[in-house]
Amino acid sequence: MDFLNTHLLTTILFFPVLTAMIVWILPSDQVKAIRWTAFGGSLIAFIFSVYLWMNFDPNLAGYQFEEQYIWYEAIHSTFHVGIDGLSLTMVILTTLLTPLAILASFGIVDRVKAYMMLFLFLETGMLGVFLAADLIIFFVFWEIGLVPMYFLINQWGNPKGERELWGGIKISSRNYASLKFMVYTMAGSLGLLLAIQLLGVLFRNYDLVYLTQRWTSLDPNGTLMGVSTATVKTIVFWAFVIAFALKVPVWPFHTWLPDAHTEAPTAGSMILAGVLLKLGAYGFLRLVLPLFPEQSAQYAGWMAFLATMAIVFGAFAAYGQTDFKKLVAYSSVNHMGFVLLGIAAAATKIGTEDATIALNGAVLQMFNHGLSAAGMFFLVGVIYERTHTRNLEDFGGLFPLVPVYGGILIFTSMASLGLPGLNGFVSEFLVVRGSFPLLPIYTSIAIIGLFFTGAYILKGIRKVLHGPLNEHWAHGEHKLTEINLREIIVMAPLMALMLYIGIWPTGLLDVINKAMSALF
Amino acid sequence: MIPLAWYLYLSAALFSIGVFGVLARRNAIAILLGIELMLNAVNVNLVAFWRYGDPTVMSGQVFAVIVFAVAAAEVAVGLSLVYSIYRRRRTVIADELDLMKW
Amino acid sequence: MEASQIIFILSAILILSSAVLVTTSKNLVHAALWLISTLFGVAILYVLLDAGFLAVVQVVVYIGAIAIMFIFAVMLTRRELLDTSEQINKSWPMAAGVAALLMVALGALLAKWDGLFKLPAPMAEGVDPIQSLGIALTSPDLFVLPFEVASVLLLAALLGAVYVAMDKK
Amino acid sequence: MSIENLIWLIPLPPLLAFFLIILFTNKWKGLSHTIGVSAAGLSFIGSMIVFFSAIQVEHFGEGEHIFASSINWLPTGEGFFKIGVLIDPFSAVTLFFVAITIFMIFLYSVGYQNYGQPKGDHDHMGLPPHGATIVDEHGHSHAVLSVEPMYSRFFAFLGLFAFGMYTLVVSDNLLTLFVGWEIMGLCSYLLIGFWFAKPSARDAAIKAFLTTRVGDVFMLLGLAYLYSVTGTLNYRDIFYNAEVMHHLSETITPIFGLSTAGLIGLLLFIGTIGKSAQWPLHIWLPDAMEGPTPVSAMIHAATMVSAGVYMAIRIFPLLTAGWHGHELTPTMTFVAFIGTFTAIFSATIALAQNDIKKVLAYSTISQLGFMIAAVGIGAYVAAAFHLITHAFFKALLFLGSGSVIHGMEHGILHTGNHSVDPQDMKNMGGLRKKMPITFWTFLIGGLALSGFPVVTAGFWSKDEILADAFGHGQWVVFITLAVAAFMTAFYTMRQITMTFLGEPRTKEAEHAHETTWTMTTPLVVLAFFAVTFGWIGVPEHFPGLGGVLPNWFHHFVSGTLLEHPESVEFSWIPLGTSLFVALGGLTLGWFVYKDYKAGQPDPLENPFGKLYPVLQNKWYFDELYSATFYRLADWISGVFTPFMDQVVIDGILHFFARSTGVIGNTLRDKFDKPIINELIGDGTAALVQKGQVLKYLQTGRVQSYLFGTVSAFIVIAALLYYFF
Repeated sequence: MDFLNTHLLTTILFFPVLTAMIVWILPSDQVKAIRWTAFGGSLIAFIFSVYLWMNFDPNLAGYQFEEQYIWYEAIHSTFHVGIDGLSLTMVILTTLLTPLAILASFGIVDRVKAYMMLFLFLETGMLGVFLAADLIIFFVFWEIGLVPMYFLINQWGNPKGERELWGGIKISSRNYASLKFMVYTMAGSLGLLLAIQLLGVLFRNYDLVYLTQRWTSLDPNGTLMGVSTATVKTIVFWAFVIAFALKVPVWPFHTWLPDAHTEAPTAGSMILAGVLLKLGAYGFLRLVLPLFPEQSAQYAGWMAFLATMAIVFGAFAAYGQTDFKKLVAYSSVNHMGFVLLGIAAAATKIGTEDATIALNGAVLQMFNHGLSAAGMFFLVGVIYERTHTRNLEDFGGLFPLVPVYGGILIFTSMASLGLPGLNGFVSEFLVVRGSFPLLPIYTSIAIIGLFFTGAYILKGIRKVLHGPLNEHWAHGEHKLTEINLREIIVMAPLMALMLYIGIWPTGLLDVINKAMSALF
Repeated sequence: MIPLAWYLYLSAALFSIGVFGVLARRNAIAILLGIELMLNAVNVNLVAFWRYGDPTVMSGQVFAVIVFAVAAAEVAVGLSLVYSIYRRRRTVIADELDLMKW
Repeated sequence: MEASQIIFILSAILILSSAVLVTTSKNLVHAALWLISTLFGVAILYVLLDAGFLAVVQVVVYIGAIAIMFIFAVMLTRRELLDTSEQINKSWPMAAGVAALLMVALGALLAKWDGLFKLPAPMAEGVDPIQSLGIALTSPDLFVLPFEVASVLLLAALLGAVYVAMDKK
Repeated sequence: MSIENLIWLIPLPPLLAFFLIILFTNKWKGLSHTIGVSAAGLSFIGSMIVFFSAIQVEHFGEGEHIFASSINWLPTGEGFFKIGVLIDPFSAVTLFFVAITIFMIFLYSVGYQNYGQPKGDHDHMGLPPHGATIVDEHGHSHAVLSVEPMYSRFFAFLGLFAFGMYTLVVSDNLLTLFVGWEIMGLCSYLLIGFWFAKPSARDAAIKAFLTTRVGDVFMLLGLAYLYSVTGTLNYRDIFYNAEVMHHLSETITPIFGLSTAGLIGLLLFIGTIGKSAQWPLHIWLPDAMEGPTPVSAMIHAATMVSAGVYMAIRIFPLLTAGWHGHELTPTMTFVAFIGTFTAIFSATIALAQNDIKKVLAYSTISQLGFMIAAVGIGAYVAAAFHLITHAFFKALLFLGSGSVIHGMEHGILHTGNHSVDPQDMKNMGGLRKKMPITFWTFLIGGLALSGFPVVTAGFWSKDEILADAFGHGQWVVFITLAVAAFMTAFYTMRQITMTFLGEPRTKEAEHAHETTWTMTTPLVVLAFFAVTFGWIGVPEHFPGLGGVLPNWFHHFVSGTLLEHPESVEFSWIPLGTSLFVALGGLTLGWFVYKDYKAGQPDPLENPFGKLYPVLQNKWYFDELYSATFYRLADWISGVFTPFMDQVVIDGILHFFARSTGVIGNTLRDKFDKPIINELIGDGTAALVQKGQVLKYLQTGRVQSYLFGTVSAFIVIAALLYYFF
């Protein structure tokens, strides 16, 4: 136990890799053993993070459970990991969703071993970003998370579908989607890496706490390498913002998202929406706001504009889809817009009560969207697995055939819609409450998006569950089967959390609130 | 009293003979015999240095013991490889086992 | 000439002549038997060096097990028990040259070292080398890890040997 | 147990019932309704205890004389957002009627959903039951009503609904009110779309949810605004706090020059417009009649839509901030206009409807308009009074109409002619003999709705609104409402006459049948309140009766706020007006429709001329919205956004991809191939030749490699030794 207490973060961080190694030595044809090992390993990582949650003291400011090891002395980078209320929330989300996603992918039969190993590496990559307290480590894990996702989409994605590009070139859509995802993110990473290097070169150190202190206390009228500090800061600020905005994704950088989601396997979409999108928002909270308070305040209006566009157009686009999965994918754009709106609003006046409320809302919205988006993608996957179609026009009136599935779908949809009593409402309210006094116009426009959130959610339910029964699914070989026990087990913890956070968000919010108060 | 030099020269000679055996014999088993000679030469060296250095520090002897273990392992695997090759190719002549040439 | 020096010279002659025969005798069974003789000579050296335990191990493990295994292997891989074909390859002069060169080089190297004619220190009173060896091999501060690794190596070799030599139909 | 703890518990039994039924007892119909009804009963008992404790407290509502308790909920920086329960006079009386009506709905639903009847022959989940065939001991087969296939689910939804309503009533702040508000929104969606396989029901459900959501998003904005200005959403901390209210009404916002209070009030009031189906967001309520007939209809008449008015009364201080009893503030003018216009507007539509439930639906909108208008002219006690009396008699009317429809369905099953619409009043007539209990209770409800003088509750409450309008000098409101009240009396009588009086116009009506006790008991109970509840609010100066009974309601409810409104001076003009419109409307209605025969055109068609189809088509509002808002939304989502994403953004992206490809290909074709390859050549041929020779070093023999190794070792060691 002593070892565990002193090395808890690295244990959580590398447990998935260890599990992946065990999976690696299992024979490829022992599919069952591979699945259960991967599931068990990620579950143990979750148990560790629950233990972390229990031992975490929200009242302390700054990092806890810190570990620091010599890593890359030549450039003064150390392997420094630590956790505060913000990263704790995200770590819990990641370690919770990964076992569920693995359980959700028990239906995968093709190259199970490679699939599971990629998944576990993905978990480590994501956890690393949340735990890193050193910029180089942050960047390394940021990129590590990218690779498995690329292969998951590219190899296990929807095998059907072709996409015609310019000049009649045709490529399979999963290739297109994965490449788009990769290129988009790499484009952002480029600026991110350069910006990180600039900081590192300036201060001969990559430690986040140290850097924040030094960087923010620079003389604003001085010069850096012959250029005025303010200009340098602005450039670095935008490098960070674009990298994270691509990942969130913020309008107009969002077009990779629907493609990637539609082509990814179900569990891939769950993780993509549930955790990967949070990396961008986390970057804003962890790096952009603390490092660039003045620039953030200066450009908050632009960020809020983009966020509002994401909310409004995300909602409209979702409403216009006929593909169930694309509808849910666009809903992510819409929901993540609220996260960015909260962040932008908070940036205008960091440290005020309104800003703290907006940030609380934004972080909680990140967590909530993780739950509901993962749930929605899974449910889309459940029905896709049975019908092999995602076209909303092909469904209709399925509720009598699958009452349990229908109930779960309505429940999850309502959480996504932001029904009071379920989790989405609390965070959306906090964002709106925090943002309104700071950015009244943008908040008011964003509210219109909230209305259309309702519209597209109901459209989904209407087309799938309600209306006259499509007889095609009622009889014979196409007969739609009810959601099975394993799938219910995937949904059960998500639904329980949605309800719990909706009714009693105090516990989680308390941690977030204290972290936000301490951080800003 | 025997000076250290005797042991060292003896072991050098034994080692060289072993090298010759390894390089010159055609039979794979004989090559392994040569290796055994070399290993023994090393062991003599180790033990001699132990005795003529500080006999309270047991590293020399421990090394020798480990060389025993390595020798045993090497012989076991080596001979089984030889046997396995023999079963397939009906030969143990090293020169004939040249599938890996250009 | 002390008695120990005489014993040393006798055993050195035994070792070297048997070793030469190991590398040259046409009959492999003979070569293996000559190996035993070499090993026996080395065991005598161990006694002279006050390493009794190693001497015993040399006899028991090397002669009793390894050398016997060679004889088995030789017999398993012979089409006729008396193979009269050439046992030394054509490029043996070059091999001999290299071996001689190596001997010269080692000799030259040794000749330049000052500690060459050092005499052994007397064994400390009340210290049992066998006991010390045992402690050294099992103490966590000393060599228990290499010792355990060696045992794993032996196990792996055992499995590997069985696997490689197994007749897979 | 203290009263405060009891209040916390009131909303819980229905919620528990919801989860129990959904998760466990879904298969057992009897068990499910037992759980549902007893949960409603428990909440009912709790509410009654709270209500009667409240009315025994002297000066209830003033200062600390309330029941309140709260806990921390959302951490907000340094502090906490608290949620809690509060019973003040207004919520006490609301709790009273809510508890009774909800309990009655639960009981009524047992009968309405045909508990105890056999399973239908062709019934499917998601469609109304079609009836079953049974064979009696003589070998005759009968068509009888069949039980609802989703019977248990219905009670679960009702439970959740009750939870939402109770939460809304007992909460002490606008946020939990909003929670209850939205949960009811969900339930109305689920209940209107209960028979989701019918496209009309499905679309009506979505329409209801989205239309009310228009109001809700503005309300949410108002909540955020109010919360950020005052730092709290607690009723007592804002509305019962003169300092806060003063601050709110003194600060001016840039929008239309409204005060902060006025603007927030307006935003919140838009929520009311949505929820209480006021013009222009009224369109969802008539469609909501697609739900299981009486129950969801009555929810949308008696309880849920009341929530909008409930909130309008709650935020009364905001709406009237800066008002000193004379000139209406801009916000109040807006509220009064919406209410008054809605009252008359939907009354005109109700004149021309033939569906028994649609008439009631429009009358509901109209009556809610009365209440909103009362709030708008500053008479919130009158609004609260009408809210409660209306809840009782409108619940009664809806349940009565459900009973009528049930009776008609019985007749349809008897004749087997399924083309007859059981809800169309043209097919009815003469039902008073077939369904006496339903008739008498419906008559009481109808008279209460029309404001039949003195005996019915509706008279007293409507009279109070008219008196207030008159007393405050709001002539436009007064006259418009009087005309609306006249129409109300007229169409109510039209409905009663067409349904119950005269002779049966179809065979089905002849074979209609009185319904079971679970349905008629609620009718009787509600009829009792529809009469007696008015007697607790008789104005003090009313000729003859005034002062005999104290005006208890006014006294009690005016304790809700800091300033106690004075009762208006008595005047004969409003009293005379209300007597005239009620009696005149009723009489005219009876005369016009008493001789209505099957197959005739409606007697109003001729005098109204071209206006009649306009009324029948609800002034074409649905069509107007389809042509504007829906099409705009469809265009943005279906044309504009895809264009934006796929053509503009992806276009830029593909342009970059293409350019990269072009640059790469150009470099290869124009530089690599002609220049590098030609000038420098492959450079590999020589390497290949040397490799051909050198490859013989690779003998494949172990010993030659070893030989090389040892030789190299010796040479390197020697070199190292001698040179370094």
